[in-house]
Amino acid sequence: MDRNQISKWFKNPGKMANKYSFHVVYFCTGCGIIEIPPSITTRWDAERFGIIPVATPRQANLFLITGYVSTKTLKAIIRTYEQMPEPKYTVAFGSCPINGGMYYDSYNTITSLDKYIPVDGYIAGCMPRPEAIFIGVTHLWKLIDMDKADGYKRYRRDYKFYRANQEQLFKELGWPPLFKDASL
Amino acid sequence: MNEMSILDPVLLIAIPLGLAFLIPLLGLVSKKIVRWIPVVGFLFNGIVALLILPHVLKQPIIVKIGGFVPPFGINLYAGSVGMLLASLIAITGFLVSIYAVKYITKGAEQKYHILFLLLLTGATGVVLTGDIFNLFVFFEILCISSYALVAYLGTRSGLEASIKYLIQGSIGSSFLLIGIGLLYGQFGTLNMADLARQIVDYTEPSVFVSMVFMITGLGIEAAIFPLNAWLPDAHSSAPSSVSAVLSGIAIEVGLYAVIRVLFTIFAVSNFFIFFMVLGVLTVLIGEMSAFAQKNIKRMLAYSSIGQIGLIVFAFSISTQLGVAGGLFQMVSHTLGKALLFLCAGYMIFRTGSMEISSLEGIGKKMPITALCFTIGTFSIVGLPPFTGFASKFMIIRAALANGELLLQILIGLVLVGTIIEGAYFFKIIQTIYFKGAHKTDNREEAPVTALIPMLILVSFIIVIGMFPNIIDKVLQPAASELLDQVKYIGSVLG
Amino acid sequence: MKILSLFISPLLALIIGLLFLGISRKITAKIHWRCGPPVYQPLIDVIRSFSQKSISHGAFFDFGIILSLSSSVVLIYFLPVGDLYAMTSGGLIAFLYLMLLGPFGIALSSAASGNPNSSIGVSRKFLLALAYEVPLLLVLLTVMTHYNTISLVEIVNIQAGTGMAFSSWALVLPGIAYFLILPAVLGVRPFEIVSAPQEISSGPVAEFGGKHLAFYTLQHALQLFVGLALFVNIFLGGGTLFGLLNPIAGTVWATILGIIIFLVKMFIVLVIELFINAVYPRFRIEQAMRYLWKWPTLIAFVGLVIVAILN
Amino acid sequence: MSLELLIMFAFGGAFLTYLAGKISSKLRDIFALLCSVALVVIVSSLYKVETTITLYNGFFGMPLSMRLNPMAWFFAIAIVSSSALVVLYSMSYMKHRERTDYYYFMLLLINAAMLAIVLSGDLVSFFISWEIMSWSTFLLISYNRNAALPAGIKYIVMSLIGSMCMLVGIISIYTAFDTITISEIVQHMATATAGYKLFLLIIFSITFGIKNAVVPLHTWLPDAYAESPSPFSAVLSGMLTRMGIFGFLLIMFVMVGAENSLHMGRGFFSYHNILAWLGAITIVIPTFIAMLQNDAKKLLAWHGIGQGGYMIVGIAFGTSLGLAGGIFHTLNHAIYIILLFLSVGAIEYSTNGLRDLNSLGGLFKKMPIAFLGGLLGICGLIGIPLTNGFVSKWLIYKTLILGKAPFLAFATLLGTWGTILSVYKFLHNLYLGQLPQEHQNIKKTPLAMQIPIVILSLTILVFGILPGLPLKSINAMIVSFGFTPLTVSIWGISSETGTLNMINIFSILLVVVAIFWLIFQAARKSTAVDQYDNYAAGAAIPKDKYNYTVEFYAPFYRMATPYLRDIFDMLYQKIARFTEFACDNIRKIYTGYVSDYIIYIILFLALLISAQLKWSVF
Repeated sequence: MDRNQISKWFKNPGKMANKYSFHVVYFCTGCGIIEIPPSITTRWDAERFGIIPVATPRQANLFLITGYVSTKTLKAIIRTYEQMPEPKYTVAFGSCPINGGMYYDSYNTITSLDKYIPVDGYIAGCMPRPEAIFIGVTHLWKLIDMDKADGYKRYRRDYKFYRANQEQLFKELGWPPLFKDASL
Repeated sequence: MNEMSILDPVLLIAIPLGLAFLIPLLGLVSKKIVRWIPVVGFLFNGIVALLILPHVLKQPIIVKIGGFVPPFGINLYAGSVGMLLASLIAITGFLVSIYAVKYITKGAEQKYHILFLLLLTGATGVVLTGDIFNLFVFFEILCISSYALVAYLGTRSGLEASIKYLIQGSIGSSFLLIGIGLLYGQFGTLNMADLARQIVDYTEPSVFVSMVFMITGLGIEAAIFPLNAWLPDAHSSAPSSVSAVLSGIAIEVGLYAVIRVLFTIFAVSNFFIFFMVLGVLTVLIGEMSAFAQKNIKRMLAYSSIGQIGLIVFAFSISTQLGVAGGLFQMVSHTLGKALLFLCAGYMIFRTGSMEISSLEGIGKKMPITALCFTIGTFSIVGLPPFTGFASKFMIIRAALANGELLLQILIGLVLVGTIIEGAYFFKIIQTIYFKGAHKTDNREEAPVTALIPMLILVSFIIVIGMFPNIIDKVLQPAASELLDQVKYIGSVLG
Repeated sequence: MKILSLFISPLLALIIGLLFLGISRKITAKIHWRCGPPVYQPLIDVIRSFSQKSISHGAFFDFGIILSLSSSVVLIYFLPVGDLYAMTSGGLIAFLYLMLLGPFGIALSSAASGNPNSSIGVSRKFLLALAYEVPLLLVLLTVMTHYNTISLVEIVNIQAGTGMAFSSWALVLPGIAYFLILPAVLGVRPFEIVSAPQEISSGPVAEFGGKHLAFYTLQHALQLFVGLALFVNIFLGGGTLFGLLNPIAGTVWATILGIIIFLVKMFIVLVIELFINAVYPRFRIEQAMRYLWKWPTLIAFVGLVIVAILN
Repeated sequence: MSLELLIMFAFGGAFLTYLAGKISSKLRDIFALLCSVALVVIVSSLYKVETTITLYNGFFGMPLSMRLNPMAWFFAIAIVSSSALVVLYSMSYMKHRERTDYYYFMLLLINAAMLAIVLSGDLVSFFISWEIMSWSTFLLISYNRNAALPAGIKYIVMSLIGSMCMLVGIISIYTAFDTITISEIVQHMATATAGYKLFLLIIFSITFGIKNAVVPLHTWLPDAYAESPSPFSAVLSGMLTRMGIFGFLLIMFVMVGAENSLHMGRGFFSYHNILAWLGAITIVIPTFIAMLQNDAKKLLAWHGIGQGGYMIVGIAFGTSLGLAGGIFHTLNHAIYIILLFLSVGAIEYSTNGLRDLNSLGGLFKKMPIAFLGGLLGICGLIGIPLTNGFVSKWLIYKTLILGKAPFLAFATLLGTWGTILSVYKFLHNLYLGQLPQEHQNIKKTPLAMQIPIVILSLTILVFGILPGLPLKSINAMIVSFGFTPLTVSIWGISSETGTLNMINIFSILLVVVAIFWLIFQAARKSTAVDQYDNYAAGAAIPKDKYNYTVEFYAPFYRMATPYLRDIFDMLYQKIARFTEFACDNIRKIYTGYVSDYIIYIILFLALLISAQLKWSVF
């Protein structure tokens, strides 16, 4: 750690800790999940960056959506995202969450994830290699440093927009709105 | 002796007997009066008996009928035992006859009252007489009137029970008569004191045989196992007021006769171990049979067998304490069982069935009767602070006083019997109070004439149970009278 | 010393506990042929958790976890770390009971969250506790009976004279038994049944996030510290170097040296435990119970019988 | 205040309450409460008074007397105060039930009888009060009908067996020493042989063992506790069952005397050691059986048995430390088990009689006071430090460990760990977890039910933090038994072999909790969410189905259920069935045919005569 780092630590320990301790909820929606085990085990060892998988969204601060998102899974994704404590970051993995990828014309796959939840970063590719995850993570570090990884803030700000999109898709969501006083 | 003329024990026999024969005459005048005649008679008897009682504690009163001196004349021996039981009979008779005023409304009322009076006359006679043949006569009065009363309701079961009772009772009577005959043939006297004086060795076969005959004969009425088979039928088929008297008085009197014969006439000692075992057997068999009953009156009847067993056991200890305990148990059984039968009578009357299961919810319908019944069961089981406890306490004390192993084992078995008894009585209590509908709209309490005797019995049970010293004062002289043959002979024959 | 230790002990325990957590992650990684996180990673995790916004299922959800952490800190006061201890009241029995309060607080807190995964986790925690308490109680009773005292400090002091408990052959078997159940006491693999992330989503802590999670992590660190320190105290003679420290006894340096020796002993035990837990998969709860009730219990029981006969 | 007045007040109050109920139920409630509060006042005014009075000589000339000494006072105050709380609680709980007059009458009668037991100065009045207590308890156990009826019969039959044993014991004492006054018996006891003392100990132990539910004699308890009305279950478990402990103290340390009863037999096979081991078994097995229960009250009932074991172990071990522990545990147990039953009762009240652990849950938000009671109650039951149960258990453990009885200590400790499991299940399944929808709008706990719960909760804490308060009066008791007193201070025990300072632990825990609470508050504020915002792998949670209560310790059940059966209960059931069978067959002696009967008569006669003529038996 250089001096710069240490001063950053003292200035905003929460932000720094968030950077170096990504507790990840892997949302194993598609083929992308195949790339996750190598990344967290011996070969690439994500733990050296402080990245470890956790089991519940309550403990996580990074949400990794690995692959295409069907309508049915989207509901779970929204729920999981809403249950994560702030600050929280979303990274979509692979092409599918960006624009539907090879499922661009599927009747039950959504084409762009960020209509429903805010996405802080995309790791493009079909499939991206595990290395790409680490590149993505270092990018996310930079974004956090610059306060640009503000998905959760956008979600709070534009909650009505997201909720409207969600309800348009699902009609009945099964849980009450997360923010009651959100303005469009 | 002007004072004594009112307090003449003869009156105890004469008044009910006279009233019994007066009833048909009075019945011509008014039917209502008839019902009250036994009440009046036994009220008088009760007062007289209780007035005499303190006198006899110190010195027994010997009434020489016709002025003939015993052993030549017939005499009444109003000792403490006799008067204790006579007052008990009078009081119970009084209470039961109050009960019967409203209870006995169907059938030949007059005859009921006559027989009732006769039954208790016989009972009083048995406990007061000093003459063995006289005892037989009174005994027959008692038995015959009870055969008739058992059949009073005229139902099929009543008649059947009555016939059974009659057959066994007659066998008993004949045995008794044979025994008395044998004795008379041998010793030429019928006076008990005189007999007692002459019988030196009861092991002599002729004496022994007559004793056995007498015991068997009396034992049938006393309901000692295995001679008690008539009892469940008879007691359960009779009207409840009669059952109360049969259970409360008749078998007690029978037992008294057995004890009197054993203690006073034959003065046996090594016979008692046999009786002890018999008593315990009676307890166990009575209680165990009662346990399986579904008919409340049969259950009470079997419980009477158990109680008789306990009394037999107590007497057979044949110590001052044991005999006193036995007498006390007699008293508490009379009070308790009479109470139970009286209560059961109206419960059955209201529900129209003798099945225990039909008593469900009766605690709501007839709260006071049910409460009295509960107290009666507690007393019979021997729970403090009721009489049953005090008497049982005394018996256990007597059993443990000697330190004999046999007695200790037997008392253990008796207590097992008590536990069984507790189990079935408590089941009935649960049925009465805690089964059936939660709410009943109509309270159908027993009439006042029934409640009064019940409540009086309850108060006796509680008062004697809490202050057993009251009755202990009578029990101790009574026990010593039974045990002290020499004194008996001396006081009669001078 | 007592007043001082009131402040030092919990800090020391927290730091060492977190450090040990980090070290164990590092060593496990090394055994797995990985690089592993920096040793201060748990600290970062705690800070991150604190910085995050948590959710609360009511006052009781909060209270339970506070109680859990606080009672663990109180527990530290009872533990002699070298010469450093604040309380002796109640002795080892009170200590055993206070050890209960930590899991109990978490149990209350997590059950208040209304998550069945938490409930399952708690159920497993208590079952596991029952399973390892049987041998643990036997072991502790053996020690208490052997030294005829219920005071933890006295046990340590007696050992200070004789080296360590293992030098008394009667305590060898209990020591082995304790060592066998130590992973279960610490709640690490192969006894990681309680939190089992893959099965029941971290079990009791399924609903914990933010500061709740931070508190839980701290509590976990303290539990690790307590588990190791208890073993060191009871069987390895606490903060003494087998009776060799006597010359400088009484000075501050002796105390500091004692603490260091104590920590070194703890570290050695930890590393040995890590070799076990890094290579084993997780037991199922029945397997764990069967194992704990079989060999460790048997050994501990034999130990207790021996000690009971000797006395 | 004299003792006659006290006892007349107790019994008379019961009767008058019943009569008052005939006038108006409100009057009765107030009267019952006044009576029980007045009893508390009277008994507490008798603190440190030692008197003996003779009631009357009416019972066969035996003087029935009453005496007040530290032991009697200790139990008396516990009885009357628990009774007052329970009466207060009943005012709301029993409001809409049938036969409330009867209920109050029996409740007060039982309390009067218990009071009479502890105050009785001789064995006969002891027995009379004991029996009044037994049958009135039977009447109240049966109160709930249906399942309560067999429970009542079971209770009364076992109780009768016990009473009969005691009666035999009492009468044998009377026969041997010619006195029933306890103080005189004590003097005569010196002359008795060791065998006789052992006989007394055993025969009384059966009685008191049945009442205190020591393991082979415990089978009446679970049903009786579970089926009685909850406030009465509280009395039953809190004080009534512990009359057995009073009895054990009376026979072991007063009548036979400590120096005799603790040296009866040799080595392992000595009376007190076997009793202690029975106590240990009583702790372990019922506590584990409790884990299998799905009925809240039955679970508590099994714990009632188990906790009784601690008291037995404590007093049977017979050192002043253990004795103090056992007696103190009696008091503590009374406090927390009453609290727990009242807490369950509050749930029963609110949910119309539900106490099934599988169908409740999440009630802590709806019934905070009852939950508080439940929580502190189970903490006391486990013996979590700072609750009263800890101190007494600590005393017992310490006695056992320092008394070189590690295996007994192991049994007691193991019992505690079993306790944790089952009571946590109790708390979790009733109060924690998800609240079912049907209980979203349950009845509120009335004030009259909350007050006793709060008072008892506070008592648990106060006695846990300042155990010296009750220990002082316990000290007086054990001194009267001839033991050396403990060095008790207000906060605990100070002795040469390890001190216990609860206020120390309390203050440190308080400070630490305060610090962490501040830290907790200083960190980012958390969002309050409801129970439906819960992790369910991303799904919206299925209402009413998202709860883990059934088979809470499933793996353990699978392992242990075959071994955790109440074999004694089965044995007794078998005996009872056999007895019934025997009774049914004995009855058949009376065949109903006169010919048979006549044969009986003739046989009887023939047997007698031939036996005499042939062998001259008589």
